[in-house]
Amino acid sequence: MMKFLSNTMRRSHLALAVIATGAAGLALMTMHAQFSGRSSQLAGHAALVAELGLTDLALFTEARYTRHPSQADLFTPFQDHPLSFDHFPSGSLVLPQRQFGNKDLFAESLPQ
Amino acid sequence: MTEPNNSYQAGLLSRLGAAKQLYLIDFTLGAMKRRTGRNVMLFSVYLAIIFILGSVMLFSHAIRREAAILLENSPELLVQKLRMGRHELIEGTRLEVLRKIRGVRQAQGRLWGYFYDQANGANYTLMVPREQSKTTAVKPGETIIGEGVARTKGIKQGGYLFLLSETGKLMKLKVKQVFSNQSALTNTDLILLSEPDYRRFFVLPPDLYTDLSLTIRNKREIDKIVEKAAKLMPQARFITRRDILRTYESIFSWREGLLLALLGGSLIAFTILSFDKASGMSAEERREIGVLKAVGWETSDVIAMKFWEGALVSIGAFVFGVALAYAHVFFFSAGLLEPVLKGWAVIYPSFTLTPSLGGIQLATLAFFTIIPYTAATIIPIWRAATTDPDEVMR
Amino acid sequence: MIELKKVFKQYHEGRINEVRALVNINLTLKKDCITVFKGPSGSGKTTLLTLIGGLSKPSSGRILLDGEIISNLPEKFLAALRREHFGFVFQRFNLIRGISVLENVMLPAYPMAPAHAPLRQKAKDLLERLHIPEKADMPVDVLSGGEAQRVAIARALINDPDTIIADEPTANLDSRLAVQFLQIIEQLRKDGKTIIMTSHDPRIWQARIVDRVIDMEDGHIVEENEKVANP
Amino acid sequence: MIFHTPILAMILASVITSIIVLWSAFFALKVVRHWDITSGHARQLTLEKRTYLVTTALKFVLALELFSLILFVTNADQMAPMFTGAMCAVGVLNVNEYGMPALLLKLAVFFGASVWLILNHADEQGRDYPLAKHKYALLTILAPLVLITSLIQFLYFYNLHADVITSCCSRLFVPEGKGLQASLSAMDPMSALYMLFISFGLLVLLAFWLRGSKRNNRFGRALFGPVAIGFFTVAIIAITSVISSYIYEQPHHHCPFDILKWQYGYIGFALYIPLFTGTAFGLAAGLMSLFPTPSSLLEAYPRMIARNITISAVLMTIFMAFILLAIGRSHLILFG
Repeated sequence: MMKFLSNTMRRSHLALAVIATGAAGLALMTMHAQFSGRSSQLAGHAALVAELGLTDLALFTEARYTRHPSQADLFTPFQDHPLSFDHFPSGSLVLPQRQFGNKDLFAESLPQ
Repeated sequence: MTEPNNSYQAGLLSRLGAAKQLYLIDFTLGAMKRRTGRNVMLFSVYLAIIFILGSVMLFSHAIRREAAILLENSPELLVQKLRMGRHELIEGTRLEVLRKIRGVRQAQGRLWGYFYDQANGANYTLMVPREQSKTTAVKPGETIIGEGVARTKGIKQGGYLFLLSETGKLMKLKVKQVFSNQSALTNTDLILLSEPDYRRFFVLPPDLYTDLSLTIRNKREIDKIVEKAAKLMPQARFITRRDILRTYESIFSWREGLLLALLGGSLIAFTILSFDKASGMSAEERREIGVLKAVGWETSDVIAMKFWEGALVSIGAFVFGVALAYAHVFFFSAGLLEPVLKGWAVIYPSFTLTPSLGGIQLATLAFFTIIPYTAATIIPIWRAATTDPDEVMR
Repeated sequence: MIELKKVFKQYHEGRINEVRALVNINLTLKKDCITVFKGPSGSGKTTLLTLIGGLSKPSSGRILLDGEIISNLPEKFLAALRREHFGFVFQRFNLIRGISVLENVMLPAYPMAPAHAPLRQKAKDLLERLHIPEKADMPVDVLSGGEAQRVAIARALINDPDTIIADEPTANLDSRLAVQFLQIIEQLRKDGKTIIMTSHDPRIWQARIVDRVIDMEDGHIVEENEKVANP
Repeated sequence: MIFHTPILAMILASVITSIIVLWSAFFALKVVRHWDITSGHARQLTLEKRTYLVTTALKFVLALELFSLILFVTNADQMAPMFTGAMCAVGVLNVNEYGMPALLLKLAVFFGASVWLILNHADEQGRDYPLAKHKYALLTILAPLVLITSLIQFLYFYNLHADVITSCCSRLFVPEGKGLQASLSAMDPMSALYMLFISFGLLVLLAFWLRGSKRNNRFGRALFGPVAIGFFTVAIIAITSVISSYIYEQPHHHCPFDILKWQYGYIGFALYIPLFTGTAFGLAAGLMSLFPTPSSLLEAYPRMIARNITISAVLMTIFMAFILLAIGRSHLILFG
């Protein structure tokens, strides 16, 4: 099949056809993303969050400050050991909550 | 000697025209067939890098977007009591103080906390649904659980959930409903209890709450209300919905940046690889370019031809790399990234993200992969293209 | 008509390995005739060919093509000039692997991007004229010495140049193929092409169809014998 | 500093661009000093060979700068929710004082690079690189511009902090305000529209007059450059003050960046691409006519300038067509 293709069809047409289909695939994906972005599934989930008043994603359930990063106070990671920033693997991926609400208890200690 | 046969107007059109580029691509693909081994290796490395980078970026962007949409419905203002810098339960009497502030539509206490299950080492979030909730209302002795709880405890709707309370007594709850996978991202480890059950389980006096949540009439007045409340309760901590959203925005962009910085190393290695591949010119290739120039190709034609070699590999790897990354993140819910995210947690939500792919992400991914690659090959391509035509006669 | 005036060519100028390839060449090559440069290897005849064909520039002196100086043209115009006026046949043929025989013949026309189908047909006709049409779509590795040269000749003719430049064309050919080569050259001369060749093969510079033989040694033109107009 | 991937991508791109342009500038200095077309000397040959590298590098830089400009604006637009008070790209650009200068410098680099490439294309037609000295002198000006742009863009990203209160369209594009944006929208819609059509008429008139006139009046052609820039500024003012209101169908929404969004059918691109390229060709024509006609391009050179002027005029006409389309399609009635 390839022998036939490369003889009659110019190589450049073949290559550009492959790239065109690829680009069409990308465009299709973008449309697919655009379309499913408005699916009802998300709306149902959002209604649940509103009803229960949930505040955080349940991604890292190892410890309080990784399960509810927006609620946990700045000290929680230190409670085990003053210097232990935190020792759970996901802690390396979660930036400690810097804003800590509007009143910065330790404004001067926060890195500017 | 006549002017070169293409007059100025035609010269411009044909020289820039697509027809010429097609011929150059014909030649490039033919010439590339000879060095398939090297090209296939470069293509697969390129594809792998775009796949990994693409997966990280698509996952992070999708989850950030989903978090923003979902948490847009989180409580407008939360009040937490702090003692010695630690989170403390708050008295219900504070509610009257807060209700007096102008602009506060409603204030109510919230009861939620954690429960460590010795049996499987999982952490569950126990919560009491608010009065106004209808679909999630729970009568005493009943419970609604997240899919993660059902999965780790192996119970289904209608079954019974047993929790060992601190007092040593076992609490038995009938599972009224299990939340579906669609909402796993926020409630996979959730266990809803009625208020009496919750207070009995944690032995809580009736008037203590975990924190207080306020609904505000006019969004723009939140800062004003927080100021007033702070005067009334100097020691409390106030978390607005904006804080929650900004927390997640910075968490995910920080993490994405961290992962990209880590991947930066592999990017640099890849650029060096492409630089080496492009400049590794065998004698045969050099002679071949000499032949092209001898039979009438200009230096700019040779540069264009060599450019097409890089472009075809780049575009091909980019298109298929992104397609694979898209499928990986949105159809296989980023399975490869799970160990990184899961860490030591027992419960990890089995969720499917709403697909999201925008022009900015594609452009950013291209900037990280195609741009360094092309930049790295400019000098080698030029050096190849300026071989002297008479070398072919030596 | 090509003129060379006081042309010098050195390689690696000013360095210890400086080589003076050509010294004070003054030469005029008329149209519609077959000229052969003969001489031992290293006599500069190949370098002279690269200068005439616009493949390289002289260190000093001037080269004119139909009265116009071409020796200081930017490379872009030199390439355009090569496309239009010269067809090259190299000693080792220099066909390109990876693309088919037909594509090798079409190659010199790529920069001008003519319509694809007529170009393919033109290349097929050329292969037909040189009696190797059946190998059009094959890779070049399958060609024998003689066939490879004929493909190289077809490639040199694709842009209808008025001059064919051949460097040691018969070096890798046996006598039967050399005779065939001379027949092709004679036919090209009848078609009005100017032929310029280098060779140290007596079968070439003693051939009756050759109009002019120029003897070279150590970068100089030694002596020249102009044949009386051949029959 | 916000650790945001598109930002990292743009910084990487600006680093690559700066390195390439810096190197090309050093080469340009060498050319300006040693360029002598007549000598067959080895150094002249290497210089000639190097010109190909510089041209290829700058074509790459121009393409990269164009994408970086688009990514800069669309990313700013997407980051709006992160800043209190920012509704669109303008708000994000005003988070610190480097935002707007970064955008304007990036525009300048885009124009500089495209003018250089048009000049280079003209030079390639000549038999003896007639414009070599001029185009490499221009390069030595372009290089510092690119470096400053990269620096300002980095400073802008570096000082980008999440919780900064910024002011956006509704407060900025209000005529009474101060600063660049305010003056942009200070023009009342009616006179902005008149200004637009008048300057367009002037541009097309000049183009026709120059095409028609047999005499090679260099002054007239040189004038076309400033006229193109003038039209560009008037067009941006018109888009900000009146055309955007038509597109958004709200009299108070003046943001010139939101029109790039898909909600408005990407009409922003349909407007900006012809406008930008048209201005680039106009500028190139103006600059080219400043240089004396090179001997080797005696009749080709004036023809090239004329051609650039025509292309510029045609592109501006396409731009105006889309302007009329935007006004026609909109249900907003601003006057009468």
